[in-house]
Amino acid sequence: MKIAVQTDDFDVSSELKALQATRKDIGALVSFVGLVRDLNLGAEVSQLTLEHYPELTEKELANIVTAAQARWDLIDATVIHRVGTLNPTDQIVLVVIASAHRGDAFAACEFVMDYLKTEAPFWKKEVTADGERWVDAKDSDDAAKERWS
Amino acid sequence: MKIAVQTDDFDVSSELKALQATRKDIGALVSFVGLVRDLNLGAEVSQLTLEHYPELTEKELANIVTAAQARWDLIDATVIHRVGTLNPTDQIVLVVIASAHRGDAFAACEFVMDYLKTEAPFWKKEVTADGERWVDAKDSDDAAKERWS
Amino acid sequence: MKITVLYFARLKETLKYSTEEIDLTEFMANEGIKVISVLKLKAFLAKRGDQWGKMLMGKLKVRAAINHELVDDHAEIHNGDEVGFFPPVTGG
Amino acid sequence: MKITVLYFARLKETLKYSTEEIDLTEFMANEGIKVISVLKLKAFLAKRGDQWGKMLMGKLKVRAAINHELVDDHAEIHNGDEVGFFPPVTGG
Repeated sequence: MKIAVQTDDFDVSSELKALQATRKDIGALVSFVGLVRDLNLGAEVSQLTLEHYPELTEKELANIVTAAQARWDLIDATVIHRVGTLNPTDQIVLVVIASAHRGDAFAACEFVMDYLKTEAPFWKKEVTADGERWVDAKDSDDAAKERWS
Repeated sequence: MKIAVQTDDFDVSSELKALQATRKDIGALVSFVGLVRDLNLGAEVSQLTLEHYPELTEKELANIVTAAQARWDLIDATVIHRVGTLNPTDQIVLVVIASAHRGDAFAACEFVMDYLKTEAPFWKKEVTADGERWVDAKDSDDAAKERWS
Repeated sequence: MKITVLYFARLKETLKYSTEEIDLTEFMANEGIKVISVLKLKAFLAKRGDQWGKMLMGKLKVRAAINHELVDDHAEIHNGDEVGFFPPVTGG
Repeated sequence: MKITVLYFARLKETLKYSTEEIDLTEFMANEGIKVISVLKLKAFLAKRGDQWGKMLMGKLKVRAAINHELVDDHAEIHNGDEVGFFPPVTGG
Protein backbone atom coordinates (compact mmCIF):
# COMPACT_ATOMS: atom_id res chain seq x y z
CA MET A 1 0.00 0.00 0.00
CA LYS A 2 1.29 3.45 -0.90
CA ILE A 3 -0.28 6.47 0.76
CA ALA A 4 1.09 9.93 0.07
CA VAL A 5 0.00 13.48 0.81
CA GLN A 6 2.13 15.90 -1.15
CA THR A 7 2.29 19.28 -2.85
CA ASP A 8 3.98 17.79 -5.93
CA ASP A 9 2.05 16.57 -8.93
CA PHE A 10 1.96 12.84 -9.71
CA ASP A 11 2.30 10.81 -12.89
CA VAL A 12 -0.37 8.15 -13.31
CA SER A 13 1.69 5.86 -15.57
CA SER A 14 4.60 5.85 -13.11
CA GLU A 15 2.28 4.98 -10.25
CA LEU A 16 0.71 2.14 -12.25
CA LYS A 17 4.14 0.77 -13.13
CA ALA A 18 5.29 0.98 -9.50
CA LEU A 19 2.25 -1.03 -8.41
CA GLN A 20 2.95 -3.64 -11.07
CA ALA A 21 6.67 -3.89 -10.41
CA THR A 22 6.60 -6.91 -8.12
CA ARG A 23 3.45 -8.74 -9.18
CA LYS A 24 2.53 -10.75 -12.25
CA ASP A 25 -0.96 -11.73 -11.14
CA ILE A 26 -2.61 -8.33 -11.55
CA GLY A 27 -5.39 -8.51 -14.15
CA ALA A 28 -7.12 -5.20 -13.44
CA LEU A 29 -5.95 -1.72 -12.52
CA VAL A 30 -8.73 0.75 -11.83
CA SER A 31 -7.67 4.36 -11.34
CA PHE A 32 -9.47 7.49 -10.30
CA VAL A 33 -7.96 10.90 -10.97
CA GLY A 34 -9.72 13.94 -9.52
CA LEU A 35 -9.13 17.25 -11.27
CA VAL A 36 -9.75 20.90 -10.39
CA ARG A 37 -12.74 22.08 -12.43
CA ASP A 38 -12.92 25.64 -13.71
CA LEU A 39 -16.51 25.91 -12.53
CA ASN A 40 -18.13 25.03 -9.20
CA LEU A 41 -21.68 25.88 -8.11
CA GLY A 42 -22.01 28.32 -10.97
CA ALA A 43 -18.90 30.35 -10.24
CA GLU A 44 -15.65 30.37 -12.15
CA VAL A 45 -12.82 29.01 -10.06
CA SER A 46 -9.41 30.53 -10.72
CA GLN A 47 -7.55 28.77 -7.94
CA LEU A 48 -7.96 26.22 -5.18
CA THR A 49 -6.12 25.80 -1.90
CA LEU A 50 -6.14 22.45 -0.14
CA GLU A 51 -5.54 22.33 3.58
CA HIS A 52 -5.26 19.14 5.63
CA TYR A 53 -4.60 17.75 9.11
CA PRO A 54 -1.15 16.30 8.51
CA GLU A 55 -0.86 13.60 11.19
CA LEU A 56 -4.42 12.43 10.65
CA THR A 57 -4.61 12.42 6.86
CA GLU A 58 -2.28 9.59 5.91
CA LYS A 59 -3.54 7.51 8.81
CA GLU A 60 -7.15 7.96 7.74
CA LEU A 61 -6.37 7.21 4.09
CA ALA A 62 -4.63 4.01 5.17
CA ASN A 63 -7.67 3.08 7.28
CA ILE A 64 -9.91 3.50 4.25
CA VAL A 65 -7.70 1.32 2.04
CA THR A 66 -7.49 -1.30 4.80
CA ALA A 67 -11.28 -1.38 4.98
CA ALA A 68 -11.42 -1.89 1.20
CA GLN A 69 -8.87 -4.70 1.42
CA ALA A 70 -10.99 -6.43 4.05
CA ARG A 71 -14.03 -6.22 1.81
CA TRP A 72 -12.64 -7.14 -1.62
CA ASP A 73 -9.89 -9.34 -2.99
CA LEU A 74 -7.20 -6.77 -3.74
CA ILE A 75 -3.53 -7.09 -4.59
CA ASP A 76 -2.34 -3.57 -3.86
CA ALA A 77 -3.42 0.07 -3.79
CA THR A 78 -2.02 3.57 -4.15
CA VAL A 79 -3.56 6.78 -2.85
CA ILE A 80 -1.95 10.16 -3.52
CA HIS A 81 -3.62 13.40 -2.46
CA ARG A 82 -2.17 16.81 -3.17
CA VAL A 83 -2.31 19.79 -0.84
CA GLY A 84 -1.42 23.45 -1.32
CA THR A 85 -2.39 25.71 -4.19
CA LEU A 86 -3.85 24.21 -7.36
CA ASN A 87 -5.25 25.59 -10.60
CA PRO A 88 -8.07 24.42 -12.90
CA THR A 89 -7.20 21.16 -14.71
CA ASP A 90 -4.57 20.30 -12.05
CA GLN A 91 -4.65 16.78 -10.67
CA ILE A 92 -5.85 16.65 -7.03
CA VAL A 93 -6.11 13.00 -6.12
CA LEU A 94 -5.16 9.57 -7.44
CA VAL A 95 -6.57 6.25 -6.27
CA VAL A 96 -5.33 3.09 -7.97
CA ILE A 97 -6.57 -0.38 -7.07
CA ALA A 98 -4.80 -3.49 -8.35
CA SER A 99 -6.69 -6.77 -8.35
CA ALA A 100 -6.82 -10.07 -10.19
CA HIS A 101 -10.30 -9.25 -11.49
CA ARG A 102 -12.02 -6.04 -12.53
CA GLY A 103 -15.16 -6.31 -10.37
CA ASP A 104 -13.19 -6.08 -7.13
CA ALA A 105 -11.00 -3.27 -8.46
CA PHE A 106 -13.92 -1.12 -9.63
CA ALA A 107 -15.87 -1.52 -6.39
CA ALA A 108 -12.85 -0.90 -4.16
CA CYS A 109 -11.74 2.19 -6.09
CA GLU A 110 -15.19 3.78 -5.86
CA PHE A 111 -15.44 2.80 -2.16
CA VAL A 112 -12.08 4.44 -1.40
CA MET A 113 -13.13 7.63 -3.20
CA ASP A 114 -16.52 7.75 -1.46
CA TYR A 115 -14.86 7.39 1.95
CA LEU A 116 -12.00 9.73 1.11
CA LYS A 117 -14.55 12.40 0.18
CA THR A 118 -16.35 12.12 3.51
CA GLU A 119 -13.70 10.94 6.01
CA ALA A 120 -10.25 12.16 5.01
CA PRO A 121 -9.40 15.53 6.61
CA PHE A 122 -8.87 17.75 3.57
CA TRP A 123 -10.54 21.10 3.01
CA LYS A 124 -10.84 23.07 -0.20
CA LYS A 125 -10.91 26.84 -0.46
CA GLU A 126 -11.77 28.30 -3.83
CA VAL A 127 -10.78 31.62 -5.33
CA THR A 128 -13.57 33.04 -7.51
CA ALA A 129 -14.32 36.49 -8.93
CA ASP A 130 -16.27 37.18 -5.69
CA GLY A 131 -13.28 36.35 -3.52
CA GLU A 132 -12.30 33.32 -1.50
CA ARG A 133 -14.76 30.76 -0.15
CA TRP A 134 -14.51 27.48 1.71
CA VAL A 135 -16.13 24.67 -0.24
CA ASP A 136 -19.15 23.17 1.54
CA ALA A 137 -19.43 19.44 2.04
CA LYS A 138 -22.03 17.86 -0.26
CA ASP A 139 -24.96 15.72 0.86
CA SER A 140 -24.48 13.67 -2.32
CA ASP A 141 -21.07 12.59 -1.01
CA ASP A 142 -22.61 11.40 2.25
CA ALA A 143 -25.23 9.54 0.24
CA ALA A 144 -22.52 7.93 -1.91
CA LYS A 145 -20.76 6.67 1.23
CA GLU A 146 -23.99 5.36 2.75
CA ARG A 147 -24.41 2.95 -0.17
CA TRP A 148 -21.56 0.86 1.21
CA SER A 149 -22.99 0.35 4.69
CA MET B 1 -14.22 9.86 -28.43
CA LYS B 2 -11.02 8.00 -29.25
CA ILE B 3 -11.22 4.35 -30.25
CA ALA B 4 -8.08 2.49 -31.25
CA VAL B 5 -7.16 -1.11 -31.93
CA GLN B 6 -3.42 -1.45 -32.19
CA THR B 7 -0.41 -3.72 -31.68
CA ASP B 8 1.56 -0.93 -29.97
CA ASP B 9 1.54 -0.39 -26.23
CA PHE B 10 -0.13 2.71 -24.79
CA ASP B 11 0.83 5.19 -22.09
CA VAL B 12 -1.96 5.92 -19.61
CA SER B 13 -0.71 9.38 -18.60
CA SER B 14 -0.48 10.50 -22.24
CA GLU B 15 -4.01 9.30 -22.90
CA LEU B 16 -5.33 11.13 -19.82
CA LYS B 17 -3.58 14.32 -20.90
CA ALA B 18 -4.96 14.03 -24.43
CA LEU B 19 -8.49 13.71 -23.05
CA GLN B 20 -7.96 16.76 -20.86
CA ALA B 21 -6.33 18.91 -23.51
CA THR B 22 -9.42 20.80 -24.61
CA ARG B 23 -11.65 20.72 -21.53
CA LYS B 24 -11.47 22.47 -18.18
CA ASP B 25 -14.70 21.06 -16.76
CA ILE B 26 -13.52 17.50 -16.18
CA GLY B 27 -13.68 16.64 -12.49
CA ALA B 28 -13.25 12.88 -12.70
CA LEU B 29 -11.18 10.54 -14.83
CA VAL B 30 -11.81 6.86 -14.23
CA SER B 31 -9.47 4.46 -16.01
CA PHE B 32 -9.37 0.73 -16.41
CA VAL B 33 -6.20 -1.02 -17.50
CA GLY B 34 -6.39 -4.75 -18.21
CA LEU B 35 -3.15 -6.71 -17.93
CA VAL B 36 -1.98 -10.18 -19.00
CA ARG B 37 -1.83 -12.35 -15.88
CA ASP B 38 0.82 -15.06 -15.54
CA LEU B 39 -1.80 -17.55 -14.38
CA ASN B 40 -5.20 -18.44 -15.82
CA LEU B 41 -7.42 -21.35 -14.74
CA GLY B 42 -4.54 -22.91 -12.84
CA ALA B 43 -2.05 -22.92 -15.71
CA GLU B 44 0.96 -20.70 -16.14
CA VAL B 45 0.59 -18.47 -19.16
CA SER B 46 3.81 -17.64 -20.98
CA GLN B 47 2.25 -15.77 -23.89
CA LEU B 48 -1.07 -14.53 -25.24
CA THR B 49 -2.20 -13.85 -28.80
CA LEU B 50 -5.13 -11.54 -29.44
CA GLU B 51 -7.07 -11.90 -32.66
CA HIS B 52 -9.92 -9.62 -33.74
CA TYR B 53 -12.39 -8.88 -36.55
CA PRO B 54 -10.85 -5.65 -37.82
CA GLU B 55 -13.81 -3.90 -39.48
CA LEU B 56 -16.17 -4.84 -36.69
CA THR B 57 -14.02 -4.14 -33.64
CA GLU B 58 -13.70 -0.38 -33.70
CA LYS B 59 -17.32 -0.02 -34.74
CA GLU B 60 -18.51 -2.19 -31.87
CA LEU B 61 -16.29 -0.36 -29.35
CA ALA B 62 -17.73 2.95 -30.56
CA ASN B 63 -21.26 1.54 -30.18
CA ILE B 64 -20.51 0.59 -26.58
CA VAL B 65 -19.13 4.04 -25.74
CA THR B 66 -22.12 5.68 -27.43
CA ALA B 67 -24.46 3.57 -25.29
CA ALA B 68 -22.58 4.71 -22.18
CA GLN B 69 -22.81 8.35 -23.27
CA ALA B 70 -26.57 8.00 -23.68
CA ARG B 71 -26.87 6.59 -20.18
CA TRP B 72 -24.56 8.85 -18.16
CA ASP B 73 -23.37 12.42 -18.27
CA LEU B 74 -19.93 12.03 -19.83
CA ILE B 75 -17.50 14.52 -21.29
CA ASP B 76 -15.28 12.22 -23.31
CA ALA B 77 -13.90 8.69 -23.50
CA THR B 78 -10.92 6.74 -24.79
CA VAL B 79 -10.79 3.03 -25.55
CA ILE B 80 -7.58 1.36 -26.70
CA HIS B 81 -7.35 -2.39 -27.22
CA ARG B 82 -4.19 -4.16 -28.24
CA VAL B 83 -3.99 -7.12 -30.62
CA GLY B 84 -1.13 -9.44 -31.54
CA THR B 85 1.28 -11.20 -29.22
CA LEU B 86 1.48 -10.15 -25.57
CA ASN B 87 3.37 -11.37 -22.50
CA PRO B 88 2.46 -11.51 -18.79
CA THR B 89 2.22 -8.03 -17.22
CA ASP B 90 1.67 -6.43 -20.66
CA GLN B 91 -1.18 -3.96 -20.95
CA ILE B 92 -4.10 -5.30 -23.03
CA VAL B 93 -6.84 -2.70 -22.81
CA LEU B 94 -7.43 0.85 -21.63
CA VAL B 95 -10.79 2.49 -21.00
CA VAL B 96 -10.83 6.08 -19.75
CA ILE B 97 -14.02 7.97 -18.98
CA ALA B 98 -13.97 11.72 -18.38
CA SER B 99 -16.89 13.30 -16.57
CA ALA B 100 -17.72 16.26 -14.36
CA HIS B 101 -18.49 13.92 -11.45
CA ARG B 102 -17.09 10.60 -10.30
CA GLY B 103 -20.32 8.62 -10.05
CA ASP B 104 -20.98 8.83 -13.79
CA ALA B 105 -17.35 8.09 -14.65
CA PHE B 106 -17.15 4.98 -12.46
CA ALA B 107 -20.43 3.53 -13.72
CA ALA B 108 -19.67 4.25 -17.38
CA CYS B 109 -16.15 2.80 -17.20
CA GLU B 110 -17.39 -0.44 -15.66
CA PHE B 111 -20.27 -0.57 -18.17
CA VAL B 112 -17.89 -0.18 -21.11
CA MET B 113 -15.62 -2.94 -19.76
CA ASP B 114 -18.54 -5.30 -19.12
CA TYR B 115 -19.83 -4.81 -22.68
CA LEU B 116 -16.36 -4.90 -24.22
CA LYS B 117 -15.78 -8.28 -22.54
CA THR B 118 -18.97 -9.76 -24.00
CA GLU B 119 -19.59 -7.87 -27.26
CA ALA B 120 -16.33 -6.70 -28.82
CA PRO B 121 -14.91 -9.25 -31.28
CA PHE B 122 -11.54 -10.09 -29.70
CA TRP B 123 -10.30 -13.60 -28.98
CA LYS B 124 -7.45 -14.68 -26.74
CA LYS B 125 -5.24 -17.69 -27.29
CA GLU B 126 -2.90 -18.62 -24.47
CA VAL B 127 0.41 -20.44 -24.61
CA THR B 128 0.89 -22.66 -21.55
CA ALA B 129 3.23 -25.56 -20.74
CA ASP B 130 0.57 -27.88 -22.23
CA GLY B 131 0.53 -26.00 -25.53
CA GLU B 132 -1.78 -23.44 -27.04
CA ARG B 133 -5.44 -23.05 -26.09
CA TRP B 134 -8.24 -20.67 -26.98
CA VAL B 135 -9.59 -18.91 -23.90
CA ASP B 136 -13.21 -19.77 -23.16
CA ALA B 137 -15.76 -17.04 -22.58
CA LYS B 138 -16.78 -16.75 -18.92
CA ASP B 139 -20.32 -16.92 -17.60
CA SER B 140 -19.31 -14.34 -14.99
CA ASP B 141 -18.73 -11.83 -17.80
CA ASP B 142 -22.22 -12.42 -19.16
CA ALA B 143 -23.59 -11.97 -15.64
CA ALA B 144 -21.64 -8.71 -15.26
CA LYS B 145 -23.18 -7.38 -18.46
CA GLU B 146 -26.69 -8.46 -17.44
CA ARG B 147 -26.53 -6.15 -14.41
CA TRP B 148 -26.89 -3.17 -16.73
CA SER B 149 -30.07 -4.30 -18.48
CA MET C 1 -26.63 -15.02 -54.86
CA LYS C 2 -23.00 -14.74 -53.85
CA ILE C 3 -21.71 -13.86 -50.40
CA THR C 4 -18.38 -13.73 -48.58
CA VAL C 5 -18.04 -15.68 -45.35
CA LEU C 6 -15.34 -15.03 -42.75
CA TYR C 7 -14.38 -17.30 -39.85
CA PHE C 8 -12.53 -16.24 -36.73
CA ALA C 9 -10.51 -17.66 -33.85
CA ARG C 10 -11.41 -21.25 -32.93
CA LEU C 11 -13.70 -21.55 -35.97
CA LYS C 12 -11.00 -20.44 -38.38
CA GLU C 13 -8.52 -22.85 -36.88
CA THR C 14 -10.82 -25.87 -36.76
CA LEU C 15 -12.48 -25.33 -40.15
CA LYS C 16 -9.20 -24.31 -41.72
CA TYR C 17 -10.90 -21.45 -43.51
CA SER C 18 -10.49 -17.76 -42.82
CA THR C 19 -12.59 -16.55 -45.73
CA GLU C 20 -14.48 -17.96 -48.69
CA GLU C 21 -16.85 -16.88 -51.45
CA ILE C 22 -20.06 -18.90 -51.52
CA ASP C 23 -22.63 -19.08 -54.30
CA LEU C 24 -25.97 -19.92 -52.72
CA THR C 25 -28.05 -19.76 -55.92
CA GLU C 26 -28.39 -23.52 -56.35
CA PHE C 27 -28.99 -24.22 -52.66
CA MET C 28 -31.70 -21.58 -52.45
CA ALA C 29 -33.38 -22.86 -55.64
CA ASN C 30 -33.35 -26.43 -54.28
CA GLU C 31 -34.77 -25.27 -50.96
CA GLY C 32 -37.33 -23.12 -52.74
CA ILE C 33 -36.38 -20.02 -50.71
CA LYS C 34 -35.91 -16.45 -51.89
CA VAL C 35 -34.23 -15.12 -48.75
CA ILE C 36 -31.71 -16.82 -46.52
CA SER C 37 -31.27 -16.29 -42.80
CA VAL C 38 -28.09 -16.64 -40.74
CA LEU C 39 -29.50 -19.85 -39.26
CA LYS C 40 -30.19 -21.28 -42.74
CA LEU C 41 -26.64 -20.43 -43.83
CA LYS C 42 -25.30 -22.20 -40.72
CA ALA C 43 -27.37 -25.27 -41.62
CA PHE C 44 -26.01 -25.14 -45.19
CA LEU C 45 -22.43 -25.01 -43.93
CA ALA C 46 -23.03 -27.65 -41.25
CA LYS C 47 -23.82 -30.19 -43.99
CA ARG C 48 -20.21 -30.07 -45.15
CA GLY C 49 -19.31 -32.59 -42.49
CA ASP C 50 -18.36 -33.36 -38.95
CA GLN C 51 -16.31 -30.34 -37.84
CA TRP C 52 -18.62 -27.94 -39.67
CA GLY C 53 -21.70 -29.23 -37.89
CA LYS C 54 -19.93 -29.32 -34.56
CA MET C 55 -18.59 -25.79 -34.89
CA LEU C 56 -21.63 -24.06 -36.37
CA MET C 57 -24.58 -25.98 -34.93
CA GLY C 58 -23.00 -27.47 -31.79
CA LYS C 59 -22.80 -26.23 -28.24
CA LEU C 60 -20.36 -23.42 -29.11
CA LYS C 61 -22.55 -20.34 -29.20
CA VAL C 62 -21.46 -19.05 -32.60
CA ARG C 63 -22.21 -15.40 -33.21
CA ALA C 64 -22.60 -13.70 -36.55
CA ALA C 65 -22.16 -10.29 -38.12
CA ILE C 66 -23.50 -9.09 -41.46
CA ASN C 67 -21.52 -6.28 -43.06
CA HIS C 68 -19.89 -5.56 -39.68
CA GLU C 69 -23.08 -5.38 -37.67
CA LEU C 70 -23.75 -7.95 -34.95
CA VAL C 71 -26.90 -9.90 -35.84
CA ASP C 72 -28.87 -12.85 -34.52
CA ASP C 73 -29.83 -16.11 -36.25
CA HIS C 74 -32.96 -14.61 -37.80
CA ALA C 75 -31.17 -11.85 -39.72
CA GLU C 76 -31.48 -11.98 -43.51
CA ILE C 77 -28.47 -12.21 -45.77
CA HIS C 78 -28.46 -10.44 -49.13
CA ASN C 79 -26.43 -10.71 -52.32
CA GLY C 80 -22.91 -9.36 -51.85
CA ASP C 81 -23.04 -9.39 -48.04
CA GLU C 82 -20.07 -10.18 -45.85
CA VAL C 83 -21.03 -12.65 -43.14
CA GLY C 84 -18.63 -13.23 -40.24
CA PHE C 85 -18.90 -16.21 -37.90
CA PHE C 86 -17.09 -16.29 -34.57
CA PRO C 87 -17.10 -17.91 -31.14
CA PRO C 88 -17.99 -16.03 -27.94
CA VAL C 89 -15.59 -13.13 -27.50
CA THR C 90 -12.79 -13.11 -24.91
CA GLY C 91 -11.13 -9.71 -25.18
CA GLY C 92 -10.45 -7.11 -22.53
CA MET D 1 -5.38 18.54 33.09
CA LYS D 2 -3.72 20.11 30.06
CA ILE D 3 -4.53 19.41 26.45
CA THR D 4 -3.61 20.78 23.03
CA VAL D 5 -6.43 21.86 20.72
CA LEU D 6 -6.06 22.30 16.97
CA TYR D 7 -8.50 24.06 14.62
CA PHE D 8 -8.70 23.58 10.88
CA ALA D 9 -10.04 25.26 7.75
CA ARG D 10 -13.13 27.44 8.35
CA LEU D 11 -12.80 27.01 12.11
CA LYS D 12 -9.20 28.14 12.15
CA GLU D 13 -10.01 31.16 10.02
CA THR D 14 -13.11 32.26 11.93
CA LEU D 15 -11.74 31.60 15.43
CA LYS D 16 -8.33 32.97 14.46
CA TYR D 17 -6.65 30.10 16.27
CA SER D 18 -4.78 27.23 14.71
CA THR D 19 -3.55 25.70 17.96
CA GLU D 20 -3.65 26.37 21.68
CA GLU D 21 -2.78 24.77 24.99
CA ILE D 22 -5.72 24.61 27.38
CA ASP D 23 -5.64 23.89 31.13
CA LEU D 24 -8.98 22.34 32.06
CA THR D 25 -8.21 21.74 35.75
CA GLU D 26 -10.25 24.64 37.09
CA PHE D 27 -13.18 24.07 34.69
CA MET D 28 -13.39 20.40 35.62
CA ALA D 29 -13.18 21.14 39.34
CA ASN D 30 -15.96 23.74 39.04
CA GLU D 31 -18.11 21.32 37.08
CA GLY D 32 -17.32 18.54 39.51
CA ILE D 33 -16.23 16.18 36.72
CA LYS D 34 -13.24 13.83 36.60
CA VAL D 35 -13.42 13.04 32.87
CA ILE D 36 -14.25 15.34 30.01
CA SER D 37 -15.91 14.38 26.75
CA VAL D 38 -15.51 16.02 23.35
CA LEU D 39 -19.00 17.49 23.72
CA LYS D 40 -18.11 18.98 27.11
CA LEU D 41 -14.96 20.51 25.66
CA LYS D 42 -17.01 22.01 22.83
CA ALA D 43 -19.40 23.52 25.42
CA PHE D 44 -16.44 24.92 27.34
CA LEU D 45 -15.04 26.56 24.21
CA ALA D 46 -18.47 27.76 23.04
CA LYS D 47 -18.71 29.94 26.18
CA ARG D 48 -15.86 32.10 24.91
CA GLY D 49 -18.33 34.07 22.81
CA ASP D 50 -20.33 34.47 19.68
CA GLN D 51 -18.12 32.96 16.98
CA TRP D 52 -17.01 30.14 19.27
CA GLY D 53 -20.56 29.07 19.99
CA LYS D 54 -21.58 29.42 16.37
CA MET D 55 -18.64 27.43 15.10
CA LEU D 56 -18.53 24.64 17.67
CA MET D 57 -22.16 24.22 18.72
CA GLY D 58 -23.96 25.63 15.66
CA LYS D 59 -25.25 24.05 12.51
CA LEU D 60 -21.78 23.32 11.16
CA LYS D 61 -21.25 19.64 11.90
CA VAL D 62 -17.86 19.96 13.59
CA ARG D 63 -15.91 16.74 13.74
CA ALA D 64 -13.19 15.85 16.21
CA ALA D 65 -10.09 13.71 16.42
CA ILE D 66 -8.19 12.70 19.57
CA ASN D 67 -4.54 11.89 19.04
CA HIS D 68 -5.20 11.52 15.30
CA GLU D 69 -8.12 9.14 15.59
CA LEU D 70 -11.56 10.28 14.43
CA VAL D 71 -13.94 10.26 17.40
CA ASP D 72 -17.52 11.24 18.17
CA ASP D 73 -18.88 13.66 20.79
CA HIS D 74 -18.91 11.03 23.53
CA ALA D 75 -15.19 10.23 23.35
CA GLU D 76 -13.20 10.97 26.51
CA ILE D 77 -10.24 13.32 26.52
CA HIS D 78 -7.25 12.60 28.74
CA ASN D 79 -4.35 14.63 30.06
CA GLY D 80 -1.85 15.44 27.33
CA ASP D 81 -4.20 14.59 24.45
CA GLU D 82 -4.21 16.42 21.16
CA VAL D 83 -7.76 17.30 20.14
CA GLY D 84 -8.43 18.48 16.60
CA PHE D 85 -11.67 20.22 15.57
CA PHE D 86 -12.63 20.60 11.94
CA PRO D 87 -15.61 21.18 9.64
CA PRO D 88 -16.97 18.50 7.29
CA VAL D 89 -14.21 17.44 4.92
CA THR D 90 -14.12 18.44 1.25
CA GLY D 91 -11.10 16.71 -0.27
CA GLY D 92 -10.83 14.44 -3.29
